[in-house]
Amino acid sequence: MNPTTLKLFHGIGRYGVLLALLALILVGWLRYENFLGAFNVLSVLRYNSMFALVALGMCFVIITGGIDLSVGSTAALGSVVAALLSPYGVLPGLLGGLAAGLAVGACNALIITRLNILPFITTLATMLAASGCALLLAENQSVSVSYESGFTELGQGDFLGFPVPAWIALVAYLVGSLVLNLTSFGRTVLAIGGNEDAARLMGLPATRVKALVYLASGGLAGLAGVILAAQFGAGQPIEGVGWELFAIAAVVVGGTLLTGGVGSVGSTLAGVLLLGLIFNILNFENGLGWISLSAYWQSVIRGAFLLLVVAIQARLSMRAEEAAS
Amino acid sequence: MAESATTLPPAQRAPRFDIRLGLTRYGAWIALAMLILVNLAVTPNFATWQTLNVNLTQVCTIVIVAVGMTLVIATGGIDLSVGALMAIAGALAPLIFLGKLFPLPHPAVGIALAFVVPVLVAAALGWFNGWLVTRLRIQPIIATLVLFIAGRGIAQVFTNGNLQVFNLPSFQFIGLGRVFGIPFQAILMVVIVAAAAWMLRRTVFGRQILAIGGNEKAARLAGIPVVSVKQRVYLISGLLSGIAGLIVIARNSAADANLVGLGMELDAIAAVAVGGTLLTGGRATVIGTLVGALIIQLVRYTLLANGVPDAAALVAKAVIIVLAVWLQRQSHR
Amino acid sequence: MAPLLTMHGIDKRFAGIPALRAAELVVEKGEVHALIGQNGAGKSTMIKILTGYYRKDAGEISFDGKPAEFSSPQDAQRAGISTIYQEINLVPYRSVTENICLGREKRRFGLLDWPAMHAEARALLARFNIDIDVHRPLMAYPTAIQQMVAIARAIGFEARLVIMDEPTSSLDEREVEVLFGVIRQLKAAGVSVIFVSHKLDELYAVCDRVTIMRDGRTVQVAPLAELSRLDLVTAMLGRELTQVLQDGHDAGDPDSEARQPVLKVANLAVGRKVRDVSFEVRPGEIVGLAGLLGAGRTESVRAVFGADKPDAGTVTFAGSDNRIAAPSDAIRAGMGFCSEDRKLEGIIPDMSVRENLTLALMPQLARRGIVDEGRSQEIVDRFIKRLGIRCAGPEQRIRELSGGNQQKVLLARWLCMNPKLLILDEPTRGIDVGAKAEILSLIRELAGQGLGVLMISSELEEVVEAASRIFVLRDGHTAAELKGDAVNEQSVMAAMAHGHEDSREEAHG
Amino acid sequence: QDLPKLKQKEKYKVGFAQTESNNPWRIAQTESMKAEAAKLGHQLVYTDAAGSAAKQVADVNSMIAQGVDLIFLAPREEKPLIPAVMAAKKAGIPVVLLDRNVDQSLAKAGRDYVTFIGSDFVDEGKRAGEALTKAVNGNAKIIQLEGTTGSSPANDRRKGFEDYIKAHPGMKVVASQSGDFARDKGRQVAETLLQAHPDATAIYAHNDEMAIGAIAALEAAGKKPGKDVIVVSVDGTRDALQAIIDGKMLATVACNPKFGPKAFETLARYAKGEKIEPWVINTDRFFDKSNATQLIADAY
Ligand SMILES: Nc1ncnc2c1ncn2[C@@H]1O[C@H](COP(=O)(O)OP(=O)(O)OP(=O)(O)O)[C@@H](O)[C@H]1O
Ligand SMILES: Nc1ncnc2c1ncn2[C@@H]1O[C@H](COP(=O)(O)OP(=O)(O)OP(=O)(O)O)[C@@H](O)[C@H]1O
Ligand SMILES: [Mg+2]
Ligand SMILES: [Mg+2]
Repeated sequence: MNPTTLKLFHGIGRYGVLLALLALILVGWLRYENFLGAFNVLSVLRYNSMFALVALGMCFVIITGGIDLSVGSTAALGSVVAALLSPYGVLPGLLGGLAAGLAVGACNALIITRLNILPFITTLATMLAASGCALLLAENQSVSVSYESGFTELGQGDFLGFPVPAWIALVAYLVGSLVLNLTSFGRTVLAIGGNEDAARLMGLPATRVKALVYLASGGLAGLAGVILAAQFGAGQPIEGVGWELFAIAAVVVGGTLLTGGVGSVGSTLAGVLLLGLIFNILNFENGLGWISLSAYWQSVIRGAFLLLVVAIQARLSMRAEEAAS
Repeated sequence: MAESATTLPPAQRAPRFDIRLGLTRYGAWIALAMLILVNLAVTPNFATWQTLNVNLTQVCTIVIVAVGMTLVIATGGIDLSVGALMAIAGALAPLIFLGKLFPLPHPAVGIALAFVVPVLVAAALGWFNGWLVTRLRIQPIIATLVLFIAGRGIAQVFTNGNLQVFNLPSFQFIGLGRVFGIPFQAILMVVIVAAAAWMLRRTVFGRQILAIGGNEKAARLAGIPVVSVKQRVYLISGLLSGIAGLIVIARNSAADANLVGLGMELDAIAAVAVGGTLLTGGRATVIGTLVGALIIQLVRYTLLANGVPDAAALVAKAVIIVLAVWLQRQSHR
Repeated sequence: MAPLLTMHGIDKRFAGIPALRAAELVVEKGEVHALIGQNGAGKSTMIKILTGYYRKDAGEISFDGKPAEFSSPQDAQRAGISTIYQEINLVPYRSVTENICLGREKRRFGLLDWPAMHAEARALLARFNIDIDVHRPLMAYPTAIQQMVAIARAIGFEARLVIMDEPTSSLDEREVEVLFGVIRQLKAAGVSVIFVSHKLDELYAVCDRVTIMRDGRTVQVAPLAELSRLDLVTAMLGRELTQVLQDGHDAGDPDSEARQPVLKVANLAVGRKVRDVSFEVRPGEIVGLAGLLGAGRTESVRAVFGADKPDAGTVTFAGSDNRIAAPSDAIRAGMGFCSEDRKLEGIIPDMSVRENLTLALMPQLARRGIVDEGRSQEIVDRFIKRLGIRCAGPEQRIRELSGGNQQKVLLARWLCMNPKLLILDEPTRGIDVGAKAEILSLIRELAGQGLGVLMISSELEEVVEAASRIFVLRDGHTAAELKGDAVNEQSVMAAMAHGHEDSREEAHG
Repeated sequence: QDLPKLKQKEKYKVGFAQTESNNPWRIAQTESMKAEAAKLGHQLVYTDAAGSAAKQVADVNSMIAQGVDLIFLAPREEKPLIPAVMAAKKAGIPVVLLDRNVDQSLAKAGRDYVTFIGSDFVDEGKRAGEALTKAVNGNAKIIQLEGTTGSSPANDRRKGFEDYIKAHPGMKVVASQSGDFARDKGRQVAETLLQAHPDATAIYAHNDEMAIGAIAALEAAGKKPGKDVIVVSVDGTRDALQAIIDGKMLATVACNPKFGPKAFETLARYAKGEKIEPWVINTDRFFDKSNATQLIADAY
């Protein structure tokens, strides 16, 4: 890529995803009744907060130039552990799910930094392993959470009229953004993605930071698992399929480069909302009754939409590149 | 000029055999050998022809897809759409030979077209992936994610999600036929592996693939037509996925757009990685991929035949993948 | 007084091949110590062992009187050793400030204090007379600036010892002078410096003592003043090499003036930097392209080679104006281009020397797409011999070669094609004196056989020595064309600084 | 709080939250719902959760937001769909469950949702066990091909079957592995298990697709399905019936996917104010040699 356009590209990435998001909201508002009603908005936020957490971890991982395919099954494992511990109260459930996520993250970190195995294959393996552990712990079934302990408030409750999971995600994004932009940890994350060898020669603690990033991704996935258990009242060992791809797509749509070194936390959130809204819009479209879309057409449309967004982004950045050089 | 060079003392070669080097080169083979030994010891009825037969036929589709994946990965890319392309090819073939798309003048024409058209369509979609990667410069994971999401949907739309059942031995030869008692699909697999391995080592195209994966900018400046090489590689991956799709439906006497090739991308990538190909590109071995796929297949067989519960099997599979890849990576610093 | 650093009996093998054998290095407090040797002698390896990037096989290191064993560059940095590595090792996507301040960020209330860091970056760069926008990503700046940023970063640490591994290979003379000023300041402040360079003049300008390495051994340690250039070279190469220092000013083929140009570039414009560049190269002629850093030389030749798209102008190659839209077109037409950044745009690190060498030749080596291994082997062997490429064998991975030897492989990549025109962007960057002489004489020899050569070099001396004609670029314009007696350092320097409108008229007349 | 009422109207806007549509059974179910809605002139809002219980809850929420009159929900799982049922109730929208129930300790028919229309997976497994036991006189070494690990039909069909054969000491499950409800996977798993357990005399598959795969595996291993090894399964697809007719399969317990008529009949009854029983049983059939030939035309 031409040097001078990097900022531009990045700006447009951020810009593009926001524009697409606004356009989608506008279409929804004009076309469907109750689309912007409080009920729909809040339930979309409540549901997508899980993906937002997972995507936040993915965002950091991708900025270091890595990838984490294990987030989906880590969330499933987290939900099972949280559900098993929920009878003991809110805190044990919360910490349990988090710990399960951190455990998977620690495995990833150790394998990647100590055994020097590429993140793609490492997390592919831990994806299988976490899913296996979830099924073993849950004995192949969904695990009920305790409704008495108040644990479900973490997923189903509201605080100041706003869903609790959405609050959690919001706080996580604020912290994430702060860490990336205003701490040396965040700067090191960016440096590792730009050129890991250089970062190491520059005397940065590259190994430690990389390990921490995978740990954080695991932890956030575990937290998403806690919300999953609380929101649906059950730990679900077979949930989480395809979450990793959703998260990767959201991060990329948000303008972060998969090659690492550049990225933004805020536009990742926009990416999550954008992709999340597509499902919602498709459901509303079905409700109009003009066309009753089969599930098959829905996936074709989702694929086409993803293509459209990334293609527009690619064109914009190419244009910017030409203009700048 | 020539004399001045002789002033440099000849560099010394490593005289002794380096164990770590050996591990790297033969890691996958060692893992495979160990698996076979373990099986001979614990798995009932392992040393039989039928076992070999079962494993060979089961591994074929993974190997065929993984060969294409190896080439894509060698250029520094990845192809998530292989499973979806298998489904498209698999859905298309019966539509053709059952005459649902267009009337057939003669059944033989239908069968011939059913071999050719789906594979070409898959290849064309592979080319489309390559187009997204090279022309629109979309990152490979995302570019192929598009067809990963939409591709199976397209196959389901063709068939409205319905199972297409058939019984057509001449078509099903590709999945069920035998030549001198050897399953035809296994022969096809060997031919594809041999051709790809030879291509990667001995042809200009093979070198170009590796050069692009090794350093794309340098490759371009050395006159390598990066765009067309990459497009061809994705096309090959699509084409091989198409063939694999046909094999799957042929051996099942049914095409199920919902399930053909489901999860194949991960199996193929795992086989490539376990086989010793560098996932970042630039270094690749097709024979390694074959060995990698055999390892994965054998792990699956071992766990199933010994009654390991599915959940535990997942964990075991993960451990074995990590171990196998770790064996490969010993030489790196 | 005890020395600041002692490295004693250092051994290091890579995959069984020795890179260092009982090497020694002693650096006193407050001295500038030169570390020299042929390409592949082990200088960079020695440095990387000191900073803990590689682990040594044997030997002792003591730093500041205490035994020292750094386990990572981070460790070494903490102990007060600040290093500029041979290949620029910074983070291209990140801003200049970040590249300078990473690892010792300024904080306020536990969070990063950006204004203070920008100010610090600006202040450090000001010591080098550099005034740039520190917010922009590093990759937006030319190699020279990046190199200066790397240096600024290194001296920004409160270091006791600053190591510079070929810091000047991508700097021009003005900048080198600035750097020397800073080195003298460091010395005055009691900081020791290890200085690696292949340019002997530079050593005499700043260094106090010298350690000479050959084949992984330390062969001589002495005050620099006691050694002549000839002594240095003899110790480095292990033999007398009279012809190296014997500057012949015979540039190419004397009849070339009469021939039709093989390359004619008129009014070329590319991007923002190159606005109006014209030059030509005749067969058998070595043409130099001179200019200050950032004058647009690289951009011009990249466009000629089809690597970038020109906005305006005509490029006529070999008489036809077949459009050259991509490097593959240019190569097919008989052009070769050795780019200035060998790590990013030259080598394919994981491929063998053989594969790297024959990369561009491959289509020709092949019959119906199948590579002819026999012929490729033969060509590779020939060029390894001819250029004196030091490697364990043609199958060694090129990333394991020393920088200079990598450069030779890249040169061979183009030479083996028998091109009509060879474009060399900084061809001798990082190459030792012996090899440089060999490469230059090889280029001359080839020019004598009718090859046209277009050479960019930041070393004026080298251009003047090799070229029979020089085009001087300034701010994206062709500022002057010099030939015959006008080819001398004074006139080139004058043209670079002020332009030379008359000669320019002449060029187009 | 009471069950929400449904006004009597000519045409309704009805939601149908399907679980997934990746197998013939689900497709037949969806088709039946769509056809019936079209016949009666109702507007059907259809969503597909693609196998995710969480997404199904979100789907139900989007139906609530669109203000449908009633929701037919085919719950992906017993427990995680409770929040969807409760949200609909809170929004005043009655819910009718199809083909799977929700956890009875958390939600009750007649209080939280109108009713459950469907069959009983556990019972299906039990009936398959019964048929097999009878056919082999209580003596068999059985290979079980399970559905997708962790999915409720797999768990229930396994439970029903294993509970039943517990009473028959001659009936032994020698191997039990997942074939993911898929023909290809079922075939591969059967091939492997037959290698490891060549003495197996019966195969119980959790659905017909895997059973058909197992039959192919048997034939490839040189065994005669229906003679050397007896095959039973669940579903009642056309292919399975054909296999029964061909003598390759013993029986299949039908699980009828055609929910449309019953579902909309229940809607009409509820709108009229009738009291609905908590479990509207959708009759399952049982196919074996005796009736397969007559009924194959009806199969999906
Ligand atoms: N990572 C490596 N793997 C294998 N061999 C290596 C590696 N790094 C260096 N070498 C070998 O060690 C020897 C010393 O290399 P080094 O880079 O230290 O030379 P140098 O003196 O810095 O040369 P230059 O002047 O060209 O930079 C060379 O023969 C080189 O091929
Ligand atoms: N399209 C491009 N792709 C990659 N790198 C480029 C491109 N255009 C320019 N560059 C790099 O940007 C840098 C800017 O060039 P620079 O300012 O050094 O000009 P120059 O006149 O070539 O100077 P010099 O050759 O003396 O370094 C160069 O290092 C060049 O290699
Ligand atoms: Mg060096
Ligand atoms: Mg340049």
